[in-house]
Amino acid sequence: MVKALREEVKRLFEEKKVDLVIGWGKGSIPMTATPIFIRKAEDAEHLIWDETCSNNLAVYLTKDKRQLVKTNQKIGIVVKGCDGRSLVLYAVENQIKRENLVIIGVPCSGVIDKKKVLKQTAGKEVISARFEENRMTVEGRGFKTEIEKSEVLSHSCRNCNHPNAPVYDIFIGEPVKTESVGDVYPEVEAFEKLDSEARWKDMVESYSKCIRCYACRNVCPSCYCTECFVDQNDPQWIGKSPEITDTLIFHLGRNLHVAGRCVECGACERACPADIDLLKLNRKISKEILERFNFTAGLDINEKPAMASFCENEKQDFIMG
Amino acid sequence: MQNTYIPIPMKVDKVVTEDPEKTLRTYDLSFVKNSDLEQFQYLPGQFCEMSLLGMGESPFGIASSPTEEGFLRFTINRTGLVTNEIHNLRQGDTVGLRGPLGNWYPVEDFKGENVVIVGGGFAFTTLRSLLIYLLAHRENYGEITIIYGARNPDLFIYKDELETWLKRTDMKLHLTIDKPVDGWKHDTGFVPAVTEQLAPSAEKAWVVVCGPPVMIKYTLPVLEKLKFPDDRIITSLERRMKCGIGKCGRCNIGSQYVCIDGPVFSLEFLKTIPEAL
Amino acid sequence: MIKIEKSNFVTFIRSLSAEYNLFAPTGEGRQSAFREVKDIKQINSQIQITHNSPKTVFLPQTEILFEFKGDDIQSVQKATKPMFFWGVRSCDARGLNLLDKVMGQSKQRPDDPAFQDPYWKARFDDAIILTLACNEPASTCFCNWTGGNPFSKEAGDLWAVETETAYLIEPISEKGKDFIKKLSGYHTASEKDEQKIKALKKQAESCLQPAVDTKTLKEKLPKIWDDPLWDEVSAKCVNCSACAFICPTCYCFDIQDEGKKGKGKRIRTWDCCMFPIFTKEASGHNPRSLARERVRQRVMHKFNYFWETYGESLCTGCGRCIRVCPVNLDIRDVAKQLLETASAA
Amino acid sequence: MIKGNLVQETKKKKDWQPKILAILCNWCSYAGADLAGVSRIQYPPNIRVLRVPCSGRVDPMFIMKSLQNGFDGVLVSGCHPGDCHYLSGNFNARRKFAVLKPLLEYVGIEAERVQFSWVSAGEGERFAEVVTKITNDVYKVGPAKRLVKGVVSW
Repeated sequence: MVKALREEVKRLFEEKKVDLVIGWGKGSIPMTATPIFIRKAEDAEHLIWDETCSNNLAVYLTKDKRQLVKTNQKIGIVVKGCDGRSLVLYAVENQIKRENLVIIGVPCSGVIDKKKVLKQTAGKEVISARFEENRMTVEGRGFKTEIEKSEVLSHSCRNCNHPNAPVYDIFIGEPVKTESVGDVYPEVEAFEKLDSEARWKDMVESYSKCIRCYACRNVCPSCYCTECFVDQNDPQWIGKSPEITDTLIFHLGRNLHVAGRCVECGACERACPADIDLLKLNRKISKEILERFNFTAGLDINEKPAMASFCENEKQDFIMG
Repeated sequence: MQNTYIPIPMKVDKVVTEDPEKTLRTYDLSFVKNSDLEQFQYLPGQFCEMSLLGMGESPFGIASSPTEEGFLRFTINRTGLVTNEIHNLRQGDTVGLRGPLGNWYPVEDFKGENVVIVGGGFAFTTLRSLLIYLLAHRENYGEITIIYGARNPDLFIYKDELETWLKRTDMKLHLTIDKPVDGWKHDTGFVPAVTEQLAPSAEKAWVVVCGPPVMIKYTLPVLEKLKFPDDRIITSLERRMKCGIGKCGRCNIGSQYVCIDGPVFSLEFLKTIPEAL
Repeated sequence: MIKIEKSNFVTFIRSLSAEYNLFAPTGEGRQSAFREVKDIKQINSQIQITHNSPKTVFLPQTEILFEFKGDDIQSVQKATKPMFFWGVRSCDARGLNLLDKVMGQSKQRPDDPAFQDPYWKARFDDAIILTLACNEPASTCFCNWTGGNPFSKEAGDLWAVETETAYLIEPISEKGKDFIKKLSGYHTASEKDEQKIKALKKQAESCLQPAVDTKTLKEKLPKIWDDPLWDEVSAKCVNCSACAFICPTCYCFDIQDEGKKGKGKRIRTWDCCMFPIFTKEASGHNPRSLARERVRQRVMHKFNYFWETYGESLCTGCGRCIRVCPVNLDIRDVAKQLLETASAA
Repeated sequence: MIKGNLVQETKKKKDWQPKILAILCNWCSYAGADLAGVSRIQYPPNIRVLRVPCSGRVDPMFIMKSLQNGFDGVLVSGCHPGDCHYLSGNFNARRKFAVLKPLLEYVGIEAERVQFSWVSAGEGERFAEVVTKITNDVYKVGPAKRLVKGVVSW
C-alpha cells in the first residue's frame, strides 16, 4: 500500500503533474505521523500511510498557508475520507481551484487517537507501538500491552460512514467498502437523554479544562477565516481568559461557524492538549443538520452548504406557535 | 510591596483638538496625588501607559518636557478601542497612568553639539518634549534645526507653538507638507526629500528622527548620505505593547524590548537587528 | 544529605503543612499537574514529568491584577503561607529560575521595584522548590541538549533522589539550608546511599539520547535569519499555542480589562507569539504577520535572544511541546536542522 | 390577552423579575410591538427591545452574549416566512435558529430561555401573547445561572 503510494507520487513528479505533494511522514515519536511537503520525486520515499496519519492535511490549503494555493502551483494531496470531504467543502466555498489539485485517495479504516492509548496505559509513556490487523502492541518501560484498535480509534472514526474521499484523481488500493454504520450519533443521543442540569455540569467540567490554545481551531480545515471572531477586539466578542462562559461561547460560536461545514474529521479533538471531547458539540450540530435538512457536509461539489441555503416550507417546530 | 500594575490617578486639565477632523487631541494631565508628582521623574523620549479602567491601556509618548512643571501632555490619535474612549474624556475626568517607561533621548550626549530634529505627523509628541527641553537649557546646545512634515497643514500638531518657534532666532524650524496647498508659505514635499534639500550639516551634530515607519525608512538613507554617523542618528520605535516593563514579551525586536531597552535606539544599534526597521 | 525512609514520608509531608502550602504532582496523563495537596494520597509519584509545568502555579493562566469600582482600585493580593513544591524535575526547576529572571527581576532596571512583578515575587520569593532527580527520563526528554541533566542540582532549594526505600535530600540554596536545619529526627545518608545515587544517575543518563549542543545556536542563528529553511521549518506549524502554554518557560501574557466601565477587573492572561494578533498594532500594521516570522520568533527567543540577554538557553529540554504538538513539529528536529544549515552557511 | 399573568400574580412574593432581551426585526415585529403599544395592549414590562433590520441579522453570538451578560431570556422575532422585507432574510435566520436552539439546550441552557417567533406588523395582540409567554416561561425556570459570566469562578 505505502509502496504503491510512493510509486504513484514519484510518477506524478516525473510526469511533472505536480509541484508539491502534501502527505504524511513518519513522526518523531511513537504513534505519531507528521505532515510532510514533498517537492521532488526522490522524497516520495518519506511518505507513509497507516492508522497514525491523523492530521487533516486539507488545512494546509487555507489560512496562513494560502500562498500555496495562490501561487497556482499544482498540488498533490493525500487524503482520507474526511480530508477529501474538506476539499469538497473548499471547492464549494471557492477556496481552491479543483483543477490545480491532484487528489490522492487512500483507503481508511480509521485512525487512532494517541490520547486514548495513553489512557489505556494509565498515563505511562509508550516507547514503541506496533500495529497488526485489528490490534496494536504498545511497549513502555516495564510494560507491554495489547490493545484492540477499536478501543483507541479516534472518536470521529467510530461511526464513520464516509471512509473514502468523495472526489479523487487517483486512489491507492481499493476504496474501503462502505457498510452503513446504522446509528451514526449514538453518543449524542445518549447525552441528549441526560437532564439539563447534568448536561450543563458535564459541559462545565469538560470545557473548564480548555486552555484556549486554539489548537482545535487552527487544525480545523473548516475554520479558515483570516480573522477569527475571538481575535476581534472592537467589539470584543469573547474574553481572553479561560473563564468558563467565555470558553464555552468560544466553542459554541466556533461550532456554529462550522455548522453544516464540519466534516467531522476529529482533528480538533485529537489536537486538544487538554483532552476535551470536542466532537460532542460538532456532532450534535451535524446530527441536527442531517435530520432537519438531510445534509452532510463535503459530499457533493454541487450542493450549497446547509447554512447557506433554505427551503421555504421546512420544519419550524421550534418557532413559538 | 509596590504594585507596578496599578496606575496612578491623573486629572484631565485641558483638552485641545488639534485637527478639524478631530482625530488628534492633546491632553494635559495633572497629578491627583502630590506624592505621585514628586515621584514622577522623566526625560524627553519616555512614554506612559494610559489606562481607562474597563477599557484597557495604551502606550503614549510624553509630549511635555520635564522642564514644564505640574502637568504631563499627551497627544492621542483616535485609532482603536482605548483611544476612542480617551477621545471622550473631558476636562475634570480621571485617567490612570503608569510610567514613566522606557529610555530617553541622550540629551546629556547632545551637550555642546548641534541637534537636528526630523519629525512627521503626530509622532512629533516626544520631539516636542525634546525641543522644549533643549530650549529650556538653550545655553548647553549648539544650533537647533527642526524639519517637521505633515500630510497637509491641518495635520500639524501644536500649531500655536509652531508659530512662536518660527519667530525664534535661536532655532530654525522648517515646515513641510506633502502636496502644495493655496496659501502655504513653507516648504512642500515629503520629509526625506526636504531633508535632502535642506541638507543640515552633520558637523558636530546629532539627528533625532521620529515619524511614521515609511518616513523613517526613507529618511535614514538621506541622513546617511548627509554623512551623519550611524551612532548619531537616533530614532524612536513603536510596537504593540501591554505591560511596558519588559515582561509581556510582544514588543521585542530581536533580543531587545522596545518598552524597556527602547523606545529610543541609535541607527548603529538597529542595524544589528534584522527585524527592527 | 539526609535520608527520609518512605515509611516516614507521610510524617515528613504532614510536618510541612504547618508552615507551607504543599504542591506536588497530581493527576494522570494530560491532566497531570502541580496542584495543592491536602491529602498525601493525591500525590502521584509515578509521573515522569507532569503534563502541565509548575509555571501554572507561579504564573497562572489568568490572574486578577486588580479590581476597580469607579476610580477606586483595589489590589487583590492576599498573604498566604509560602509554598513547598515537592517533586519538581530539574528542567522545571531551571525553568522557574529562568522565569524569575524575567518576572521577578529586571536585567535592564535591576534595582527598581517598578520593574519587578509583584504577583510573581509574592509566590516565588518565599517558595521552597524541591528538585527531585529524574530516575527515568522520558523518550522526549532532552535536557542534556540545553545544558541540563536529570540529576542536576543547578536549580531549586532542595535536591532529592528517590531510591526504592527512601528519599535522600540535600540543600542547594540558602533557603534550602535553613529548611534542612530545622528538620530533626532524620538519619544522614550513608556511603552506600551515595553509591546508589551514582548508579541511578548513570542509569537515568542512559535513557537520554546523545546530546546535541544547542548552545552554539546562539552565534549561529543570526547568520541564517533570512534562510529559506525557516519556510521549511514553519511549513507544518498551524500556529496554535499548545507548545507555549505547556512550556515551563514561555511567559508572554496579555493584559485585558473585564467588566464594564466603572466596575470590573484588570486581568492578565497567557498570550502566545504564535498568534498573529500578538503583535498586531492598532493601525493594522503587524511586524510579524507571517507564520514563518512567528515560528522564527519562538525559536530565536528560546535559543538566541535569551542567550543574548541572560546568557542562558530559554529551553530547558523538558520535551512537553514535542508531546502536545498537533502536527509533531519536534523542536529537536528544528534545532538539528538549524544547526546543520547554520554550520554550512 | 392571556389571563392569569403568572409574573404579576407572584410579584409580591418575590422581588425577582426576569430580564428579557427582545430582538425584533424592523419591518414586522418591531412594528407589531409598536401596534401593541398604540393599541394599549398590556404585556409584561420585562423586555428590552433591540431593533435589527432583519431577523437574518441576528448572529447567534448576540444571543449567547446576552445570556452571558445578564439577560435571563432572549426572544428573537421576525416577519412570517414569505413576508421578509429582504425576501429571504428570515429563511436564513430560521436555519440558524434551527441549529442554535437545540445546541443551547444540548449544553444545558434551559429551552425556555431562548425562543423564536414570527410576528407581523399587524399582530399587536400576538406580540403581547408572545412576550407574555416567554416572560412566564423564563419566570418559571428562574434567574439565569448557567452561561452567566462570573458565576462559575476560576
